[in-house]
Amino acid sequence: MSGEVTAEILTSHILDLASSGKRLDGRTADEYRPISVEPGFVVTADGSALAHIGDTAVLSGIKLEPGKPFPDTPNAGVLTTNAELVPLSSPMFEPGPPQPGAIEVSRVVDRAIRAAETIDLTRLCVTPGEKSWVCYTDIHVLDHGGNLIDAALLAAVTALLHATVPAKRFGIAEADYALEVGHVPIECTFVRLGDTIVVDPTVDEERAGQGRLTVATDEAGRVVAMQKGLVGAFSPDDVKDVVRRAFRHGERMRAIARGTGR
Amino acid sequence: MSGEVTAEILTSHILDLASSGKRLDGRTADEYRPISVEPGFVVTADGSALAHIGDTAVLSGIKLEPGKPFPDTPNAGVLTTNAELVPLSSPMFEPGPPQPGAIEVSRVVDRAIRAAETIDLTRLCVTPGEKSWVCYTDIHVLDHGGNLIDAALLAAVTALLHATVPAKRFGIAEADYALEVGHVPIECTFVRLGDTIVVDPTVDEERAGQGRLTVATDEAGRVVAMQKGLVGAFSPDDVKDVVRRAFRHGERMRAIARGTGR
Amino acid sequence: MSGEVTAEILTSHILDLASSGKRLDGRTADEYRPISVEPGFVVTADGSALAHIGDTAVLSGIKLEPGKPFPDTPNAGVLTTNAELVPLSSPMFEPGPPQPGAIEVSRVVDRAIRAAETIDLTRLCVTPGEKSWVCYTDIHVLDHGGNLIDAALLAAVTALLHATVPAKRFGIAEADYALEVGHVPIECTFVRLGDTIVVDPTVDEERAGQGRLTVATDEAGRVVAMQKGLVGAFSPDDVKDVVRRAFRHGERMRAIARGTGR
Amino acid sequence: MGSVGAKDVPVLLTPDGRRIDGRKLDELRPIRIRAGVSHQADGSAFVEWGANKVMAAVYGPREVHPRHLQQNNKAVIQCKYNMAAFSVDERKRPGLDRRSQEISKVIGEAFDSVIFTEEFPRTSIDVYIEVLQANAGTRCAGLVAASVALADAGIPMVDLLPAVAVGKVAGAIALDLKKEEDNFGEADLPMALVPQSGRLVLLQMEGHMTEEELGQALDLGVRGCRDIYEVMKAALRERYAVGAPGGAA
Amino acid sequence: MGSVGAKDVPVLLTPDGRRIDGRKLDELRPIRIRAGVSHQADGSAFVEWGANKVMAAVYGPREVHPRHLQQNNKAVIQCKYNMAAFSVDERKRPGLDRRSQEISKVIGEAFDSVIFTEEFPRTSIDVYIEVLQANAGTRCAGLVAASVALADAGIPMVDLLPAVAVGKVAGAIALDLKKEEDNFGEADLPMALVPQSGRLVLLQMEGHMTEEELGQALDLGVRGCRDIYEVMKAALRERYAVGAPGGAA
Amino acid sequence: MGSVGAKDVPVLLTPDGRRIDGRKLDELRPIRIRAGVSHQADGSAFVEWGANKVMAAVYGPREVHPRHLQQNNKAVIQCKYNMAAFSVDERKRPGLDRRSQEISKVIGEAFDSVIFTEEFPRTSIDVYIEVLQANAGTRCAGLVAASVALADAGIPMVDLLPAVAVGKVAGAIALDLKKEEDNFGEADLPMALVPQSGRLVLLQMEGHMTEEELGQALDLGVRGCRDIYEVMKAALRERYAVGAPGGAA
Repeated sequence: MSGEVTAEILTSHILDLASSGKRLDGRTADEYRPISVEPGFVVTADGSALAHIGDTAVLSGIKLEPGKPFPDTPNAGVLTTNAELVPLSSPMFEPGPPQPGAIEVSRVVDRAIRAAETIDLTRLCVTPGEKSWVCYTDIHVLDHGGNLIDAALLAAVTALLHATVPAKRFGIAEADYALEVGHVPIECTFVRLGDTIVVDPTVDEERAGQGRLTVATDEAGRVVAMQKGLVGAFSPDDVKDVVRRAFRHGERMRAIARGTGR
Repeated sequence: MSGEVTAEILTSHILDLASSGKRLDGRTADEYRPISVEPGFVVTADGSALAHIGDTAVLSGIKLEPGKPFPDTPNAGVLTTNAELVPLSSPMFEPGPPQPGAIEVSRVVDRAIRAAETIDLTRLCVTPGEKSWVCYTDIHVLDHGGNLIDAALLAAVTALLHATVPAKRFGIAEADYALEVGHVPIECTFVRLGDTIVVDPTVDEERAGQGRLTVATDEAGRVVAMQKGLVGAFSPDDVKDVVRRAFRHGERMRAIARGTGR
Repeated sequence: MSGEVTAEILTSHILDLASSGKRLDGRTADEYRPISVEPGFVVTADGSALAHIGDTAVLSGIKLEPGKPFPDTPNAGVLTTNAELVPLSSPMFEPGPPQPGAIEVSRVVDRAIRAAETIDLTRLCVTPGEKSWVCYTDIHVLDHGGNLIDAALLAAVTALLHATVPAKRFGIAEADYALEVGHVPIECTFVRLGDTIVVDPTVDEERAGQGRLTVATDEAGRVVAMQKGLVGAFSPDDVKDVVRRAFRHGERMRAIARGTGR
Repeated sequence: MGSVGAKDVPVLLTPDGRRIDGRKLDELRPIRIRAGVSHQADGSAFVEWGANKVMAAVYGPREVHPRHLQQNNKAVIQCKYNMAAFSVDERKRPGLDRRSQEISKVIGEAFDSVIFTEEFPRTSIDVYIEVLQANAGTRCAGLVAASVALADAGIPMVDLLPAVAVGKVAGAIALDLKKEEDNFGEADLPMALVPQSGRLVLLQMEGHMTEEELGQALDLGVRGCRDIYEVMKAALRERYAVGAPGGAA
Repeated sequence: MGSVGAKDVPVLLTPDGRRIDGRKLDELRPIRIRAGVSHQADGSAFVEWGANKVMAAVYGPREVHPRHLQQNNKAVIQCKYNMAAFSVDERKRPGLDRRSQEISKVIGEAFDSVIFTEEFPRTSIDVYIEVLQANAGTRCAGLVAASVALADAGIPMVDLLPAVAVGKVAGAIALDLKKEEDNFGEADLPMALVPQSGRLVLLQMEGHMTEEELGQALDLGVRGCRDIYEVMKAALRERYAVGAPGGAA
Repeated sequence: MGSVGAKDVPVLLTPDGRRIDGRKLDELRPIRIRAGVSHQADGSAFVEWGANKVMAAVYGPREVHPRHLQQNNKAVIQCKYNMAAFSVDERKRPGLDRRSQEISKVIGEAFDSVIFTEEFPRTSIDVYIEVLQANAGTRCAGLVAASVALADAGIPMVDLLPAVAVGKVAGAIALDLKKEEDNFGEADLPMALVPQSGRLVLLQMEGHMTEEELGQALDLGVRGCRDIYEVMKAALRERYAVGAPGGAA
């Protein structure tokens, strides 16, 4: 109960600050918190990365296993994305089957990876109609300080960029080899705070926000996924503005994922 | 709470009326509400029908897919009946896995269809022990104004009567063909209101009722299923009386299902 | 609420008694309640036994079915243990999926059977990599008067000792034959009541207890499983003492399982 | 009922009207009931009926769980019918299947029709039935066991609820089918009777019967129920004579 | 979107700018809305939109279930989007899949953005959407049906919520894709508009578009929403004129 | 333990008593503990122990959810041990399996034995353990991480809970098995010690040992726990010296 009151006071404080272009942690509206990735964090995975965006920490692990292609795509491998918003990572998450929030994260990440054609699924086919690689991208949230989607995709693409196909272990080829990765999508998330739209929201900003908008872009200059979430609204002009900003941030974060920038 | 009081008053009013041979909506004890069926309501199904009995609306869709016969019946196809009492259709239904009420509807409908030998399962066999048709009868309640079982079976048999086996689509034959249908079972449901037993109960009558009894008959003059439900009791003579009435109503409703009566 | 008060009074009474070496039902600290087994209780099972330890009654049934060996053990059959703590057996159990208590019972029983090599899994192989027997040990609690683990394993090993492999029924051999059984493990459970450690606790003693310890032994003189449970602690010397006692009780109970003692 | 493509139908009825186990058409299988077999439950019973073994236990009136099912003007009857994995020829996966849920519903409604639930508002009366060995007729055996368990628990009821199934076997109406008769028979009609009023509180049917056969079946079933009623009363008399619980099964 | 290894891509756009069903790029499929079709719900609507058939019903404000979701300062909006097993070509297993759960979430959030929830603290407004026949664009059809159902239920809102998907087909931005266009197209962008403010409360995108195409798509979608808005208002006018509920579907 | 039909058993012990990774029989794998790694939890810790990586977080005392688990005279300890899908060689399907549920139970009971739960009636203390990379001994690593996290959260306890597994490898009793030793060894005996009292609050065993070996194993495990206790205390000292949370993992 008193928690609700505190939250309301904090919300109006955040909105007040935003109306004069400020944020609680001193950032500008278009500034990310510090970003870092640590590939190879988990050696039991075929690829992995721990991504930090400010207080938010997300671990992604890739596993490749031989399986059966879907009947309607006999020449393609299978891509599966799953996000676990485990209760360890936030007081808001509960034990049990995946909540809508976790499902949303996994589906938005999955759409970006598919639309950017990050993995050429036909290259995951071993024997058409018979055997193909199933590529599992698991996302494990460790610390939820806000903006899970961006951190989740950043961890996932970094893990994919460093992943190995365990072809030798499964007796499918003479040697393991690096997973081939195409376009790298990056998701950038924004929330509206009154008339201001800020990037990379904290948990408190997400709670105070009047709508959340995520835009995924790739290096081919394409928007590959979008998702409006939470209570609130954006005008078409807001959306166009946000897309512009997403391209710019995306470029920098892609360099971080590739280990060529920070 | 006040809802409970209202319900109690309504119940005693319904029982009072019944004691002088009357019903809330002016029907006699042995009168159905208006009945209609609309076959082919859903084109994505291999057969479908929307049945109305008064305010009650139930949609049934048939899907036929190739599958494997059960090991102990290698020469037979598989029949599966499933009823969804979705919360859209009544304030009493909750989201989540099927409740006992939904399971009862699907099982009572299923038993009538099986016992009447509506579908000759051996005709659904493609290759003995290897491949057979699985016939899914899905029942989707849209508006629960009482007497779901009768409407559900009426929708289901009408859908079966208009169903096509998609043999061409699945590469099993040169052309699709009409599903062969044998005896058509009809279920008639009654509730006891004091000393009166009324047919085709509304939701309020079901709530006021002192026992519900469903009797399925086919055109071969057989009783093919019965189900007593809810709190209450029937004497053997009540049952015999109800069976007689069920045969009479069944004949008329069967003509409606076949499109030869109303 | 008043139930809690009663429980607290009973707990301190049990602890008081224990401090002077006594128990509510007059037993000594190292004394079991009367033990009996009834093999062949269920004829639909391939082996079965009803075990009583005092008020506690546990029924175990064995079922053997042909199945597929695990890919990593192509020459071995499969052993599965499942305990159902059905709500019929205790006011503490609730309907629904297995609770942690039921899972613990099945896993502790399973570990003892595996470690004692009661069933030589390679003898359950029919065709390497293709077909093997799956041996299901189901444990069904009928009356929970305390000390479920000991009664569950006693019922399970007695059922296994009397089990038949239904090779003829499944067309795998000309005749059914007795299941081969190796070492017979026995579990003995203790609870701490202050400075005293008593064997074979009742429900009230389990509730009053300050830690529960189960030790499984086999006739080869080996400890094959241990499990500390509930709130409380044991010193290493306590453990060593309990192990000694478990060997002694185990010998007697094994004779009961084999039908050579009581 | 009439399994599809079955090859070897056994002879279910001899020319002189004897059934596969030698019974006459209107003859019950042997039935044995023990009340008060559980030390934990408020009431319990164990029934051996032909080759069926069924245990029932009753808890309550007690707090309703989950809470939102609580009713302000009556006790709720919560019934769970469950089969042990090893109770049937082919192992049954543990957990509630659709058949068990339907049976739980109709048995619960049968008891709700005879228990004076209005005496215990805001409480739950929980009825658990465990089928340990099954050979056709388990829902009736479970209902009989549960009815005795409810009486053993001292729950006030209009009357005990004897139950039995009547079937159609090789064209004849027969009482209390056993497994082979059920598998290869033409109809199965389980019912539960309130002896005091002569009314049925459980009635189901699958298979097919003419209107006339159905009338016959109802009358035969009512007679069967009245015989079982006597066995139930005897079991309770024995229970009250003994006093202490007798031990599960 | 772009199914992998698909063999026969149909011609989605003729040289003179006509689509597979003869429509122009900025043309909606036929849409028909009936409000007040359910006798049980507090508000309801049935939408036929191209070959989609979708029904929506609203219950509430009413007690929150499960209770722990209750909020002290506002109503909670609980939305369930569900597809009937037979609504799609390959039978869909009943039960909530991940796609349905995501759609339920974003539609619920869209309505939460326009309903005056603070007027009904501690209650739930339950929005149910059933897709009975699907042919691309079901989430928009469902949202439109639910919006009309909410108005039919008398729930106070900022405005109705028209919705439509814009896509990219054979390189061109096109309004309101049908199934073949969706399967073989390059992008799909569903949106829901608050006509009063001109803002979007639902917006998703999958596939790929350039920044410029996206701008075009947004503008086209907003125009489409405004057309649908008129159909929605007409349906409500008709509903108020008629008075009594019209019968499901 | 002793996987059936395994072909290539590696040499687990050299003639001069060295193990597969060069350790002596009574030697621990390297262990590193960091406290206060989460910004969200009330207490947290990250443990790298050999090739294990485990994170633990503690929330509470807070409201009990689900409510019916609330106890009037004490806090309830709710522990969830979970393995990430990618933490093991063959991908683990997300969700609680039976092994995880058993481990959660025994770890929760271990903490319930040392936390002063009576100080926080009607609350829940929630302990979450996530195994990110597994290499035998994860339940002990998780318990150690959770114990440090509880201290970091300021939960009053009798003492920290060091934990370690002792095993039997090639006939010898060995401390702190790694994966190959666990897979091909003869026994595994995890335990958790209350250093202050010298008593064990977690103790499990699978495999086989003689009575004498078991005694040896207990003594070796207790010594190992005391070494780990020092590492745990050092991690907490470092945590208090630093003050601010250090960032996850």
